[in-house]
Amino acid sequence: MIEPVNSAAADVSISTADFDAGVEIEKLRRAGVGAIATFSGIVRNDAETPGLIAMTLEHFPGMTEQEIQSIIDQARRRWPLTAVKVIHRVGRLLPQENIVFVGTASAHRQSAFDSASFIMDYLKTRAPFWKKEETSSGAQWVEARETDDIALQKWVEPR
Amino acid sequence: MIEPVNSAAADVSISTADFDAGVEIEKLRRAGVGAIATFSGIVRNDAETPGLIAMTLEHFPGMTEQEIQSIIDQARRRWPLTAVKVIHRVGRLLPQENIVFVGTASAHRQSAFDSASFIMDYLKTRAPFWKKEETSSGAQWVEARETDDIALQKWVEPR
Amino acid sequence: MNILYFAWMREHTGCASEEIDLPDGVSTVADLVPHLASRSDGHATALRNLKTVRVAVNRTYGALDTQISQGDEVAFFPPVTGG
Amino acid sequence: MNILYFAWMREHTGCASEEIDLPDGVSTVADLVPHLASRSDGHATALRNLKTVRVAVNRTYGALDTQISQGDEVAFFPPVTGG
Repeated sequence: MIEPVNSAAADVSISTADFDAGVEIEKLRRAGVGAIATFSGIVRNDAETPGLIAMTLEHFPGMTEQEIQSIIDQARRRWPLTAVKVIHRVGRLLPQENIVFVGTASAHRQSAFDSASFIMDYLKTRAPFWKKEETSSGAQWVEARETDDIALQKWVEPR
Repeated sequence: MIEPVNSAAADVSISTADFDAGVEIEKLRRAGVGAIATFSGIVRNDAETPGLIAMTLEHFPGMTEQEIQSIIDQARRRWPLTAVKVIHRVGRLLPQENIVFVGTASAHRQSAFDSASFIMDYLKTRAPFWKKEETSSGAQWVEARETDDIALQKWVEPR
Repeated sequence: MNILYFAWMREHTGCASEEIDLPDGVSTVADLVPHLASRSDGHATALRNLKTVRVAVNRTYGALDTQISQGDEVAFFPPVTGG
Repeated sequence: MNILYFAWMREHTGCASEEIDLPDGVSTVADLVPHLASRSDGHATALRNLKTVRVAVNRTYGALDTQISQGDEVAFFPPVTGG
């Protein structure tokens, strides 16, 4: 049976609306600890992906939130985090628009960096999102990259 | 002899004035690449450092800018970075005020994360800044931490 | 039970979601696949290479040998490409 | 030549910066230290443990054996604690 999705899960937000990384950092700052690491993922511009017109992101409502929350829970067990925020946009996005924001607050700078990087690596391989690229020569679904699976290997904990 | 300081070095800013991490991310976003990693260092609050009233930061005008620029130059040689920004405040700062911002923009997420972490690790051990803590029981200079020297070891390139 | 398709699999099947009754003799995802593939040419195309397909049963990642029963939600989708 | 002191070294010496002439026989930072330490009790305190002191000659990190000459700027400071 399908478990109910906790809509009050403030750690995760999936929306067509844009976000303001500065506002999110301000909220993380109120956690009162010394270190905040963030990652912003942005639609590449024309120079990076010639002919790119737009990117459309699809997700699996319910499961996507749950998977991201589970990634955050893993990060919280692994590093001393005071606050975490993950925002992911869906729908049609133009070059240079925001796609994803990950922010972590910790008393320790390395924990902040590592947890943000961990969350991004897992999000890239576990969270159900799919990108379709519109270019001047047509539209096509982006293929998953092997480098994203390889990136996970650094997080395997030594036994 | 002392080399003239390049005051037009827009990569580095040292100032008593506060900064807005959101505005800095906006500027990095205009670099047009897909990945931006940031770090914000903040004065701890009372819960983290009981009795902390303020923190005063001193620097070595001229040398500090030059050392940070040299750290950025090293990062740029090591990772494909489109834009880098380092801001460090000096003077008297209250709990939860911003101290430092490091932001890097790259086409690759791992390069953005690694370069921001590298810059912070080097800044902590090479850039001439000194912190004096004012607490309810008096003022004292913060001592350098061995863990900051240890953090550098991960950046030693294999021969 | 409810079957969901995402991304290019949805485009091939022509539907995001369809209700079916659990066919006789089906107890795993692998058992279910031929029944779904026979529903249309598009379904057959979507499910032709299971190596490039991921499956979630009741919104939890599963595999071809995951047990399923009437009332379950089974989702098929390509490897994820968000972030 | 100009000598600079920072943080607790500045507090001990009581001055951020002082102009001196290169003393006779001084060719390295190490040679210079006893001359500076003799300027006041505070200078002696600031320079008593060179293990906890960093040095920069003309705004570049140096060491006790760094060569110096008249016109150089020599800065003394504790290990850095910014960020």
